[in-house]
Formats: sequence, C-alpha cells, structure tokens
Amino acid sequence: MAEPELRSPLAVRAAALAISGGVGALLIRALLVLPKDEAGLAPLVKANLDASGVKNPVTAVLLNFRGYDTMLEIAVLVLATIGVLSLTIAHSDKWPTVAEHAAPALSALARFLAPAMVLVSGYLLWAGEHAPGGAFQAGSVLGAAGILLALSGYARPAGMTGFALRAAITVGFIVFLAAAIGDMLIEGALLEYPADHAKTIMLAIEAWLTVSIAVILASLFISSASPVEELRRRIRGGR
Amino acid sequence: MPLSEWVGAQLPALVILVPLTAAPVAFLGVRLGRPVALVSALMSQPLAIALALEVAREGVLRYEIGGWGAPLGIDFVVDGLAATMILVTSVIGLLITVYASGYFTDQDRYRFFWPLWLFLWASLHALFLSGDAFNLYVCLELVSMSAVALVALTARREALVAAMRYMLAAILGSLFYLLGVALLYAAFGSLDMATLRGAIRPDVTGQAAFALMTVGLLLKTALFPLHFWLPPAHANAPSPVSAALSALVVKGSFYILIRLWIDVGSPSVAPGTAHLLGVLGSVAIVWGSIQALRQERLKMLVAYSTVAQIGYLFLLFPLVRAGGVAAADAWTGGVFHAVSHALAKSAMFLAAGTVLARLGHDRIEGVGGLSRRAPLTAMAFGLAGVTMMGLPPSGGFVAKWQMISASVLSGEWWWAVVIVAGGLLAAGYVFRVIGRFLGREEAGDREADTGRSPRTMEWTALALALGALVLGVAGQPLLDLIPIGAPALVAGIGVTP
Amino acid sequence: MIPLSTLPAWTAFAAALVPLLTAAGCALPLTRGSAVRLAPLAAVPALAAAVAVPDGSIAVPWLASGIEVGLDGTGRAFLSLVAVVWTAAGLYAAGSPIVDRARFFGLFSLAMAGNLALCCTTDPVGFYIFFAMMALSTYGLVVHGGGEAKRRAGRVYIAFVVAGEALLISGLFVIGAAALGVGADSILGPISTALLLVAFGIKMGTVGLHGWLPIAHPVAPTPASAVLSGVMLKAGTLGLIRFLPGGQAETIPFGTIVIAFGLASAFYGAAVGVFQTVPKTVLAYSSVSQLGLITVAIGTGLAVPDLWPAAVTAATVYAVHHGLAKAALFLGTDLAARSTRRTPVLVALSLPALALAGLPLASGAVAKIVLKEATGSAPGAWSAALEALLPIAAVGTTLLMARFLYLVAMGPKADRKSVPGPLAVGAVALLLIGVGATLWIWPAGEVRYAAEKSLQAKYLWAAFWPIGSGIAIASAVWAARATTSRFAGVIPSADVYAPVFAWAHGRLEERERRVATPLPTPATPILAPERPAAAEPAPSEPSLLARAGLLESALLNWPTAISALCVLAVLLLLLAA
Amino acid sequence: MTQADLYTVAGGVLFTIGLYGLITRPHLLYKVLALNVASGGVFMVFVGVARRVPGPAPDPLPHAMVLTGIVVTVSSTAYALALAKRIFTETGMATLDSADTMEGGEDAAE
Amino acid sequence: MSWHTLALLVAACTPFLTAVAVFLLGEHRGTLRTATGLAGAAATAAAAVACAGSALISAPGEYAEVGFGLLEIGFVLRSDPLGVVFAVVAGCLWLVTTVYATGYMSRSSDRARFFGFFSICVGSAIGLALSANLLTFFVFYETLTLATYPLVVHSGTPAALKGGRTYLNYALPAGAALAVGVIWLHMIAGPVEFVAGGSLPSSLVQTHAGSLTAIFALLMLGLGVKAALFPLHGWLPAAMVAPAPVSALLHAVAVVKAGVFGIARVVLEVYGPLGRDLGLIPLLAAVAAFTIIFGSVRALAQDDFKKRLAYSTVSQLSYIVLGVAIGGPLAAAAAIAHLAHHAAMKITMFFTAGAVAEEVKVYRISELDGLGRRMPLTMGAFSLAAIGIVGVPPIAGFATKWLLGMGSIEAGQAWVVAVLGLSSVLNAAYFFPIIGRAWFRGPKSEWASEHGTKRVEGDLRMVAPLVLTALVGLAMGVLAGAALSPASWAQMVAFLEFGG
Repeated sequence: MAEPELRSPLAVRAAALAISGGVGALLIRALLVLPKDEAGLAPLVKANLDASGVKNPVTAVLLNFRGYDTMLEIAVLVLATIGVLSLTIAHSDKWPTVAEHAAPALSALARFLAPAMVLVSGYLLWAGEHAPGGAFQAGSVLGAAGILLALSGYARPAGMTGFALRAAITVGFIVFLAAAIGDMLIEGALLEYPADHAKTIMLAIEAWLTVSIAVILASLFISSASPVEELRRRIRGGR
Repeated sequence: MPLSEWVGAQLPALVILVPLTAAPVAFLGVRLGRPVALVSALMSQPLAIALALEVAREGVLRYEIGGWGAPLGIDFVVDGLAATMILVTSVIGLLITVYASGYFTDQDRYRFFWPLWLFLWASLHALFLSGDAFNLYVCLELVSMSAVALVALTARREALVAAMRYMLAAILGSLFYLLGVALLYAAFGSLDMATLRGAIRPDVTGQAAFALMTVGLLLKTALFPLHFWLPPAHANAPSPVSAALSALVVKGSFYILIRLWIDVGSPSVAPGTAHLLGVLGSVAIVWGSIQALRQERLKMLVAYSTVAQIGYLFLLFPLVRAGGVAAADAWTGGVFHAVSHALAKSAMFLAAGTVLARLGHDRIEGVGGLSRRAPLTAMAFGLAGVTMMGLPPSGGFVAKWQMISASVLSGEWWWAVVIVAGGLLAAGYVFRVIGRFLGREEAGDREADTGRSPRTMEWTALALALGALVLGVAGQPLLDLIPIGAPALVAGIGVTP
Repeated sequence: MIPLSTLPAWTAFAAALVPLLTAAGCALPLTRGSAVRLAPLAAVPALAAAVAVPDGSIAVPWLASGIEVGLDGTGRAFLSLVAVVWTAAGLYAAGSPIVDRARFFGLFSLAMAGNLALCCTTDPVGFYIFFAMMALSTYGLVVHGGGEAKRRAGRVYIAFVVAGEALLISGLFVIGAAALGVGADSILGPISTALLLVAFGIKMGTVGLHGWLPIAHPVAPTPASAVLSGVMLKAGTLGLIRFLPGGQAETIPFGTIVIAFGLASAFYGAAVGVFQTVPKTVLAYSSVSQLGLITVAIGTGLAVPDLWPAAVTAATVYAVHHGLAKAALFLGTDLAARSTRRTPVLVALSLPALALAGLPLASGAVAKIVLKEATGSAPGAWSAALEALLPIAAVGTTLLMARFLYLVAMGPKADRKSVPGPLAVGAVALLLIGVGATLWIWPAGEVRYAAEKSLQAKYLWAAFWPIGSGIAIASAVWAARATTSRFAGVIPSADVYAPVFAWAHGRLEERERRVATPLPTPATPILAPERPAAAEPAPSEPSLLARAGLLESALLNWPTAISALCVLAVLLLLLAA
Repeated sequence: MTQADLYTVAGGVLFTIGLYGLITRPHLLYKVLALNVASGGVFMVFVGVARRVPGPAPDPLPHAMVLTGIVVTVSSTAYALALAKRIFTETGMATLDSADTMEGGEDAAE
Repeated sequence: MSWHTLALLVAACTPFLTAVAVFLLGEHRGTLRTATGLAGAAATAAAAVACAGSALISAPGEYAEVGFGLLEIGFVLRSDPLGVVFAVVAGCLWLVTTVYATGYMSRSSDRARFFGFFSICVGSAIGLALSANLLTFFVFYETLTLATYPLVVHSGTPAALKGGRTYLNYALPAGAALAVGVIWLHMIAGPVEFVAGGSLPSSLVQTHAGSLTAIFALLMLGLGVKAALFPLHGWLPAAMVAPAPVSALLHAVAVVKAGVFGIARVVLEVYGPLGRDLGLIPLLAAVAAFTIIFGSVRALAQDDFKKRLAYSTVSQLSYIVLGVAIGGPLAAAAAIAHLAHHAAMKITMFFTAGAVAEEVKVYRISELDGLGRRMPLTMGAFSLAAIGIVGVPPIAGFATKWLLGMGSIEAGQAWVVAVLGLSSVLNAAYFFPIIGRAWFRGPKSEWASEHGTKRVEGDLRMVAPLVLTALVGLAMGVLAGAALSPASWAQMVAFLEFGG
C-alpha cells in the first residue's frame, strides 16, 4: 500500500510560500493599523451585566446576550456528532473496540483519576457563573474521563449505541431549545429569560450541556478510534 | 394573547425553531425521521408564507432575541430578501423532503439523513434571518457541517473524498470570513449589520475586513476559479442532497455576500472589487457551461451548470453600482435569478436522481429514450432547462430581463452580452440531455431500467420545474416582495447614477 | 334584333359557367357517365345567352377579388364564336375514339368554361381568372393520351403559358390599380401596355413568341387542337381589345411596332409553314400567319387612336372568321385521316382553306374587307405598304392551304375501325356552315356593308388574284416536286426555337434521370434518405472541449485551487487598499 | 507595537502558516491540522482585539466569540478526522486523490 | 366576465389545458386522449372565432383584454383585429390537423407526448397572436420555440436529432437577439403595446435613431429566423424530419407564421411610420424580395417532397414580409390575408405529403408518377393547393397576389411586380412538375406493383382534412371579395393600421 507523499515538490512549496506569504503580509499590514480607540461593545456588556443574571461577562455574553449563538454552536456540535456517527456506527451499528484487554496499570490510574475529573468538571461548571469556566470546559474534562476509561479498557461503550446514547448527545441541546421556546411562551421572545430565574435557567442549561458535551466528545473520539493494541503493534513493527 | 397573534409576533423565531426542534427529535427516534421531517416541512410552509405576507404588509421586521436588541444582542431581520429566501427554502425543502421519503430505499441505513437534513434546513432559515455578522458565521458553519455530512452520507469512496474536499474548503472559507469579522469588530465595534451600516468607513481595516470576508464567501459560493470543490460534492451526494446543495446552500453564502456588500458596506468600499466580481461571474458563466457541455455524467453536468449559474449572481455587483433604476433592476433580477435557479436546479437534480434510481447510473450516453419510460422526469428536466436557458416563460427569463435591463440602462452593455451568451451555452448542455431523452434507446438500455420511480419522486421534480415556470408569468408578487427594505442604493428612487 | 330578352347581365356569365358542372361531374364517380355525355353540349347555354342577353354589366364584388360580368358587342361576338367552336369540337370529340374520356371531357369542360366566361367578364381580375383557367386546363388536353412527345410538347406549352400569365398579371396590376385611382404613373402605363402586348402576343403566336404553337397543336387530340387554334388564341385578341388603352394618344408609339410584328407574323408563318410535313403543324403556322393579320388591325388602331373602334371591329370579325375556318380545318384533318373516302372531305375542306385566303362569298372575303377598311387609314407609308402587302399575304395563305391539302391528301390510309360517325361529320358541317354564313347574317352595320362590298367586281378581283397566283405557284411547285420535295421538312417544326427546346428538354430529362436513381428506403423514413454524401471528415482534433477539460482538471487540483484562492485574496486586499 | 498587536500579528502569522500547510501537505491529517493552526491564528487575532479596549478588563465579546469558535472548530475537526479515517479505511490512502470524484455515479437510491 | 374576455381566455388557455390533460392521460388511454384532443381543439377554434367576433364588434381601442402584471409591462392578451386573424387560422387548422394527426399517428408510438407538445405549440401560437404587448408576445414566441423541439425530434432517430439541433442552432440565438431587442426597446420607449399605426412616439427618431435602428435589426433577426428570411432559413428544410402533422401545422402555419406575424406586429404596430422615417423598411423589403426568389430557386432543386414544400414555404413567407415592408394599406392587407391563404394551401400540401408517405411510402417527387389515379382525392387537393400557391385564380394565392401587386403600385414600389412575376414563374416551375407527374404520367414506383393502380385513398381521417383545407383555400380565393373573408378582413385591418 503506497503511503502518500508527506510533502509536496519544492516548486509547489516555493509557490505556496510566496502566495500564502502574500496573503499573510497584506493581512498583517491590515492588523497593524487596527483602530486603537475602539471600545467595542464592552461598555454595553458592562452596563447590562447586572440584568444578565451572572457575574462573569463572558458567560453573560455566551448564555444570555448572545445565547442564540451558543445554542447554534451546540447545534453544530450535535450535528458533527451525527455526522461522525453516520460515518461510523451507522454502517456497522456497533462501536469499534478501543482496547481489547484492560491494561492493569492504566485501568488502575483511570479508576483513580476518573472520580477526580468528575469533581473538577463540577467545579468548572459552577465557577463559570463568576469566573472563567462553564459548560464546555466542564464537559471537556468529563469527556476526557470517559476517553481515559475507554483507553484503559476499563469501560467498553459497545452496548451504548441506542436511544440512551442519542438522548445523552442531544439532551443539552434539547434543554437549551426548550428553554428558548419556553421563554418565547412566557416572555415573548426567544431566549428572553424571566429576570428572576435567569441564573437558574442558565445553570440548568449548562448542567445538561456538560453532560451532552462530555458524551459527545467521548463518542467523537471512540467512534473513530482504532484498537489500542493494533496501534501498538503498528508502532512496534514500524511502517 | 390569542394564538394567532402570538404566532404572528414569533414568526421569525418559529420558522427556525420548527426544523431545529424537529432535527434532534428525528435523531432520537430511529423510525421518526421521515414522519417528523414531513410534519416539519408541512409546518414550515404556512409559516414562511405568513412571514412573507407579513413583510409585504408591514415592511421590514426586526425580532430581538433575548429581548436585548442589537448591538448587544442578536436580531432577526426580515426584509423582502430574507422573506423571499425563506419562502423559497421552505417550498424546495418540502419537495425535497417528499422526494427523499421515496428516494432512500434503505431507510434504516440512511436514518441519519433526516436529522442532518432538518439541521441544514433550520440553519438555512437561521442564516437568512440573522442580522449579526458573527451569528452568520455560526450559521455558515451549521450549513457547511450539515451539508458535508449529507454529502458523505453514502460513504462511497467518491462521495467521501468529495465531502472531504468540500469540508476543507468550507472550513477555510469560514476562517477567512471569521477573520474578516474580527477586523470588522475591531474597526467598528459592532457585529450588528444595521449598526455597522452606519459606522462603516472605507479605511484600511474596513476594506481588509470586506476583502477577507468576500474571499471566504466566494470560496463557499464556488465562484470561478474557486469552484473546485463544487462539482464533485454536488454530483456525488445523494440526489435530494445535491438538490438542496445546489439550490439553497450556495445561495446561503451568496446571500451573506450581498448583505455585506449592498446592505452593509456601500460600494464606496472597494469599488474595483465590484468589477472583479462581475468579471469572475462572467468567466464562471462561460467556463461552467463549457465544462457542463463535456461532462459524461448527468449529475456532473448539472453540477457544472450550477457553477455557471452562480456566475449570473455576481453580475449583480457591478450592476448595482450604476444606481437608480438600473440598480433596482439588477437587485431584483439577481435575487430573482437566485430564486428561480434554486427551483429549477433542484428539479434537475431530483430528475437526475430518478434517472439514477431507475438505471443505476447516470451516464448521459445511457439515458436514450427515457422520455418514453419516465416522461414526467424527462419533462421535469426539460422544463427546468428552460429556466437555465433563461427563456420565457420562466423565472430565469424574468431575472435575465431585469439584469439585461440593468446593463443596458447602466451603459455597461457587455454584461448583457455575457448573459445572452450564457443562455445559449446553457441551451447547449440542456438540449444535449433532452436530445438523449427523446432519442432512441440503445440496446440494453431498457433492460438496465429497474422501472423504479415512485410518484413522489417524479412529481416533486416536476412540481419544482413547474414552479420555476410559474415564476416566469406570475412572478410579480415576488418581484414586489424582493425590494422591500432593500438598501436605498437600489431602491430605485431618488438616487442618481 | 338583339337582345331577345331582358335577362340580367349576370345570366350570360352564369351560362358560361355551365361547363363547370360537367367538369365537376366528370370528376365524381357517380355522375361521370352522364357528364361525359353532356359535356359537348355544355356551351349551348352560353350560345343562347350570347343571343339572348342584352348588353350591360354588373359588379360581383364578392367573387374573387371583386369582378364585373356582362356582355358588350365584342364580348357577344367572341362568346358566340367560342360557344359554336367548342360545341362543334365537343360533338366531334364525342364521336371520336378518345381514351380516358372522363378526364378528357373534364378538362375539356374546364377549359371551355374558362374560355366562355372570359368573354363575359369586363374587368381585369375576372378576365384573368378565366384566361388562366382555360390555359392551364388545356395543358391536360395537350398531353392527353400520354407519351414522351406529348410530354415534351406539354412542357413547352406550359412554359409559354406560365410566362404569359406572369407578364399578363403584371400588366393587369397597373390597370387594376388605376381603377382604384392609385399609381396612375406615367411610366407604368406604357410598361403595362408593353406587358399586355407581349403576354397576349404569346397567346396569339406573334412571331418571336410563337414557339409553343407549332409544338402543341399537332400533338393534342384533334378537338383540342381545334379549340386551341380556333378560339383560345382569340382570347389573346379579346384581351388586347379589352385592356389596351385603345383610343388614347399614349398608344401611338406602340402602333407601328405592333403593325410590324403583325406583318412579320403573317409572312413568317406562311414562309415557315410551307416547309412543314405534318398537316396540323401547317395549320398551326397558318394560325401564326392569320393572327398576324389581326395584330396588324390592332396595331393600326393603336397607331391611329381614332381608328380604334374600327380596328376592334376588324379584329373581331377577322377573329370570328378565322376561328370558324381554322377549327373546321383541324377537325377536317382528322376526319380526312379517318375517312376511307378522302376526296369529299378534301373538297369540303377546301372551302375553309380558301376562305382563309379570302375566297369571295365565304367569310374570308368579308373579313378581309373589314380589315382593309381599318388598315387603309394606317399612318404614313404604312397605309400604302399594307395595301400592297396584304394581298401578298393572301398568296402566302393560299400556298399554305395548298400545302395543307396536299399533306392531308397524301396522309396515311385510314384505319377502318375509327371511321367517323355522324357526330364528327355533323360537327365539321356545322363549322362549314358557319364559315359560309356567319358574316352574312352578322348584325353589325360595318360587316353588312363589307359583305355587300365584297360582291362588287373590284373586290372580287382583289380577292381572286392572290388565290389564283397562289394556286399557280403551288401547281408549279407540285409539278417540280422531284426537286421541291427535297425542301419539305428542312425547317423543323419549331423553327428557330427548335434548338432551344431540344437543349432544354435534354437538360430537364437528364436531371430527371439523375434524380430518379432509386435509393434504399430506411426502416422508418420520415424524410427521403440522404443521398450518400462524401464521407464526413474524420474528427482530427483534440477538440476545444477536450482542452477545456484539461485546463479544468488543473483548476480542480488542490494546490492550484487554494493558490487561486490566495491570489484572489491578495487581489481583493490590494483592490480594497 | 503594543501587546495587543503582538497577539494579532502572531495570529496573522499562524493563519499564514496554516494556509501554507493546507496547500503543500497532501496528507489529509496534515490538512486538518493546518486548518487548526489557521483557526488558532484567527482566535489569536480575536484575543488581540479583545485586549485593545481601554481599562484593565478585556472586551468579553471577542472572548465569547473565541469560545464559540473553538467549539465549532472542535466539531468540524472531529468530523474532518472521522472523514479522513473513513477515507483511509475505504481507499487505503488519506489524500484528496484517493478516488476520482469526477467519475463514480451510484448513489443511495439503488 | 363578459363573453369577450371569456373567449379570449378560452382561446389562449384551452390548448395548454388540453396539453396537460393529454400528458396526464398518457400513452395507453388512446380513445379518451383523442377525444380530449378533439374537444380541446374544437373549443379553441370556437373561442378563436368568438374572439374574431369580439374584435369585429368592438370599437378600435376598446378591444377585450385580459391579463395581469409582470415586469411593469403586464402579461396581457387582447383580441384585436390583426391578432385574431392568426388566432383563428391557428385554432381552426389545429382542429383539422388533430383529425389528420389521429390518422397519421395511428401506428406511431409516443402519441401522448406528440399531442401534448402539439397542443402547447398551438396554444403558444394563439397566445402570441393575441398578445397585446411585446413582452407577452416574446413569452409565447419562445414557448413555441421550445415546444416545437420535441416534435421535430419526435422519431428519435439520429437524423431527427440532427434536424432538431439545426433547428435549435437557429432558433435559440434568434430568441436571444429578440430578447435583447425587446428589452432594449423597453428601456428606450417604456412598455411597448401593439397599437394600430405604431406605438413608438415619433419624437424618438430625433433622440434614439441609432438605437432604434439597432433594435429593429435585432428584432428582425429574432423574428426572421421563424419567418425563414434569407439567410436565416436553414432550419426549416432541416426541420422536415418531423412527422407530417408537425410540418403541416407548425412548419407551414403556426411556427413560421409566428415569425412573420411578429414582423407584421413590429413593423405595423410598433414602429409604424418610424420604420419608414428611419429607412429600415426598404431594406426589409429587399431581403424579403430576395428570399422569395431564393426560396423558389432552392425549391426547384429539391427532389424530396417535403423539402420542396419547405423551400416553397421559405419563399411564400416572404410574401407576407414583403407586403408588410412595402408600407401601404393594400400591400399590408395582402400580407395579412396571406397569413390565412398560405396556411390553408400549404397545410393541404403537407397533409398530402404525409398521406402519400404513409399510404404508398413515397417520399420523393420523382416517385410520384401516376399517383393521381391511385389517390385522386389526395392528389386533387394537392393540385388545387399547388396551383393556388402559384397564384392561379381564383384560388387563395391569387387574392394575395392581386392585393400585393396593386399595393406595391399604390405605394410606389412597382418593382415588386417584377418580383411577383418572377416568383410566379418559379413557383409554377417547381409545382407544376409534381402535378404533371401525378396526373399525366404512368406509375412506375414500387407502390404500383404492390397495390396496383387501383384507387385506394389513405385513411379517411387523413383524406378528409386535406380535402377540406383544399376547399377552404379555394373558397378563400373564390369568395375573397365577400364580407369576412380573410382578404376583406385583412383590408379592414390594414385600413385601421394606416388610418384610412
């Protein structure tokens, strides 16, 4: 089997350098003359921060002022997951094996680390209200825990291809959507949180998003993975 | 609050939410995909019509998401253009949905089609309604992501590689766009298009922002010479997907482009660019048509036809610069072209899909005499071809009428020459196929025919083609809708060229 | 004495159209038998109308492009002549062994209707309609029976007819337009006159335009030849009388030319005719010659506008005389050929033959006097010239007739099976009576005056000496027949036209042969199969499309594509700056 | 040159590097990575933009946008990698030349 | 809705509805389909006649109209006296042709497709006849272009496809030229209505002389292809691969007449006196005159029956163009009358060609010998029509020629008379040999040995229509002067065009 060339011929590289360099030069030239005194929307965010229900301005923007962006962003994530699943398990209906055997040292480590990661994740979720953090960060850590368990052979996701998986993937998005629609019914506009319950609603959304993001990230990894043993064999055997 | 009034007030949100809610539901329930999609499609229809009527009655609508209002929050902006695009998307979407429900024989294997398709639909609606430059980026990503996933759905190797090509191009295009958004925000401090319209200045940053966003969107719109990803992707996708891609998806990025150029940035930003785009559009018309002429596969031919037809859209840019009536004509003509092309092109791809379903291949050589066996499909292809050629009675003709008017009025008659030549070239490739359809069956053609063409497939293609024709004689309501809320530049009154 | 009734003007026209009924009858299977039997008598109503319907005309605006029908003196004379000759020919045909009778009598009736009706119309459109109807249906009569010779003759005939019709309609446009009060242009008037002269000249066989006459007459079935020569040629005369702007000063320049052509025809016809070897060809040339004399009369009327009425009378009278006599001669030719006892026929035929030469007591003498009355006032030297030349023309006529009678007498022995019946004999007899009697009972004053005059000694002598001289010369030629017979046939039957016709026939027949090469018929032919053309040039190009394809695959190449993107980005950034 | 400029210029450079890699590297994995580098560049520009506001606190809006952008990039990267993997499984190669996309023809309707 | 507008709607819409019904009924429900086709054609013919009645009793400027807005111009139908001439001709002959085609196509495949597109073609012809403005006209004009294609290539053979391609190669660029001309004209003059006597304001001559000339050239280029003006005529002989009913109704009446009718509309009712002021008309007249002669000369050289007829059509169409271009009321009347006259005669001839091809498989003139005895009605009808075209009275062609000749003198263009004369001679030269062969020669072709010379006409459904049209052609000539005859009607129209 012919491996593809990893690099292009010199002429191509030279030409690519020239033209991408051209783009870069012009780009940098524009970046260097950015207006210095443009305050942007920061003052506006600051002025409305209290009304948003959270103290962290970034979270306020993400979940309240521009919550719609975030809702669509989650849609992208769900969508990518569906796409990946359509390329992987849709045609075989079962997960690939990540690790055939539980590696003793690794699974011990995983057993130790995983609860800690769950804890960290919970903290990140909570901290997002007033400091950097939030659902994505929390979900990433949680998802990493899942991947670790899979790589160590401790947990096998083989059975989880059905409704439970799909529900876990979409639950965050669905909650978000439900909140958005609920707001429409109650307050009259999409994602217009009732002033008193804004924080609660956002926290609820974030919590469910954390679950979904974790499951999504883990399944994105696992669904395309090759068995660890095979990789190991290939590395030993060289190319 | 009575329901009807509530619905009236929430229309912009509802047209997005219906498919957006349907998408995860279709994903959750394995067998729910098809019924949910059909229900969603049928609901989108009245909503889109109501929205268009609302715009026709009330003028431009703004909807403040989260109650914040731009520029802090994100607004939906529904003007004539947006309402038109929503209307077209919902009509074509409905027919594609019906078609797809007959097209995928192995519903289980292609069960992910439905959520992906509903996401695509929702994201198109979101894109057309968005009034925020960054939100448009997210919408673009949603559109691209779902489109790519749909292209790769069959997991045939050609489809996979085409999807990869498409994916890389789409991400790159989005990055260029996003870079432009960053500069825009840095320079003018807002992401809301209406606010930006007031703040825009033709300084270095502003112009660089426009240039970068334009490049990204050109790549996503596949304007010559950036069309490299389009023919393989559109031709190797399942046919309902091809139809959606060619009819709607490329229009999405084009839509942002004209919003940016004509709505936000007046042509005082980078005047030379307008002519460059016009020239590239002209080349696309000729080049795409020539390539279509030499294709051996039906879907490839149709895909190259898209490359050509996209070129027409870009003649809009130089033509609106003339101002006055010419600009108004160019604006409505360009948009009308997008609309009628959407209808006709989806009809063509759906017809090609029926051919594929029957014959198991789409080699033009092998479709001899198909008009005997699948007359509705041949008819659909032919009628759609009328719009491609820009002949009356078809929406394509009305669009060309407006664009030629604009070019004559503005004194830049050479665009008219291109438009006319493009129509003739289109006739070349359309009749190449029709001639085969009407011609003799080669030995074995009949045997290869499985005869499988459900009525849902044949009639939906025909309905779309007929829709494109109806636009040609009864398109006036749409012609009246399109300019509502159009920028003063093209409103046609009181502006001197 | 005339009119005998107060019938409206259109009745004559309606009567003239009666043969259309028999024509239609011959076409329809059910009525075919009776129509064939009735066709010979179809002209009788018209004859009755000629006698009974008073002068006058009426517009029929709904018919064709609006026509006018009715009778005047001239029309009545021609209508009578036409009706009599057609009846005689019809009766003769009924008594002749003609093949395919339904078709023959159908076409015969159609031509008859045209010929009769054109006498009853007084406007250009009406005249043209029936003139064309007559001329075109006669084609069918000329070629009736089929065969190569007839086809060739028919071809010549139709070519002259078509050319004549085209010229005629062109001339008539001007007249029609003038009637509407438009285009009364000074230049168009003379052009129109010239066109009419040429168009009718073709019909009348004026020298130079006469090529079809000696070709078509001999091949046609005899009754058809009789009407052709007897009355159809006279349609040209009637046309000239009707549509030339007679009596107006503008015609003067045409006068002498027409007289000259008339005279030339008179002599040329005689001179060429005597060399012919077929009796009917001789008669055809005689017609050329005789109609030349009528042309002289017309020319005189043109040259001296005041004389126009007299010229018209002369032309009319002469036309009647010649029509009856010539028809009798044609029918007689056939009668003689079919008769087992030829002498009585020859004797009978010598009456019209000599009548043509101006024999006293017969129509010819009267006609010639009327003619002389008119030509006597010809302008300048023409008067004297005509005075001298007309008797010489009569000598020529006599010679021609002698030649004719000689050829008839020498003709091949008759076939017993086709002995003429009473109908045929009666038809000839009818015409002979006409030749003898018509001009004596002619009601018009001038004719009666001339008829009386013809019995004066001076005129008897003037009539006799050319005949006598002619007979003498003929006798001399006969006496020296050992020498002179070598000259028979040295001039071919179409004289100067012969090589032209031969060439044209050759070309056409050659083309026909080429075209008719049979080709295989394809399985589902819609069009005839293509003639095998030269092989298509083999496609030798890496075609433009293929080259476009190569370029496109370069564009689709990833590094190229992204580079193009970068270049575009650079361009846009630079354009923006 | 301020600190903000340093970020933005570095972002520009990263974007350029990504562009270069995208052109020159045939392997799909590299192409996806190149795009990741380029998006990193874009995010750097955002971060630089966020820093330019007067006062100690950066503008939260670009930060929020970067976060959204990251999620989007993660999504598309994940999908692109899955696609590349699948291409490799189907063709044994992971380049854009793995199949002739202009030919082919069957699709889901068989 | 008054009966005036109702008639207008029925006339324009019925063919399209018929087409839809025929397509839907499909290949296998033959009887019902035929009945539908006949009913549609009959309704259309009746409605067209009703439109004519409406035009007759309406005062000028108050003709019935129906339409809706489109592109600030409107999609408007109107029954004016000029338009109804063509509408009635197309509508009535469609009915006849439908009967004929039922016979002709009885053994053919793809009949639903055939009759469907046929109906669309007729509908387009009637629609463009009744169009009230240039936009509407153009819409129908192009519809006609497109709907004709499937009929030209109907048999699907390579030869048919080639013919179809040739057709498109001419028709589509022509459509493009027409489109540009129409749009450009609208830019200059606003919505262009058809108004008797011309709708362009004379002030335009001063301001836009150059543009108007260029537009006129574009319009003539566009219309000239269908009108088969030299050198744009090449498609017509090539299109003879189509089945006979198509050649008969479309390539002798509907399609080609659409071109000449358009020229008439443009010259008489758009440009009006401007055409003369700008010096455009004489050039058009010259081209038409040349085409008349050229077509005839080319016809002489054809042995293929239908191709000879096609070249004859090329020649005859230019009579109409010439009549329009002469620029006088009588000549214009001739042109308008010839729309109907030529239609009746030429359709007969194409019917004959088709009947002969179907019955005895004869496609060449050199194989026609003696056919008069075998198919006397058919060949009789043909002969009547042929001598009519030649201009022999009292058949319809003569009525045209007479008006045209006088009209040319009236307009001071007497040179046209020479063209007419020469053309008549040439017409005779290519038609008379056909008559001569059919009636005055003995049979020599294969059919004679197969069937003998026994009289066996073809299918009655084919013979009856062609006899009928031949008689109509005769009647049009014999009764040309009668009220409501095409010639009289045409004079009435011309009277309106030239304001008395």
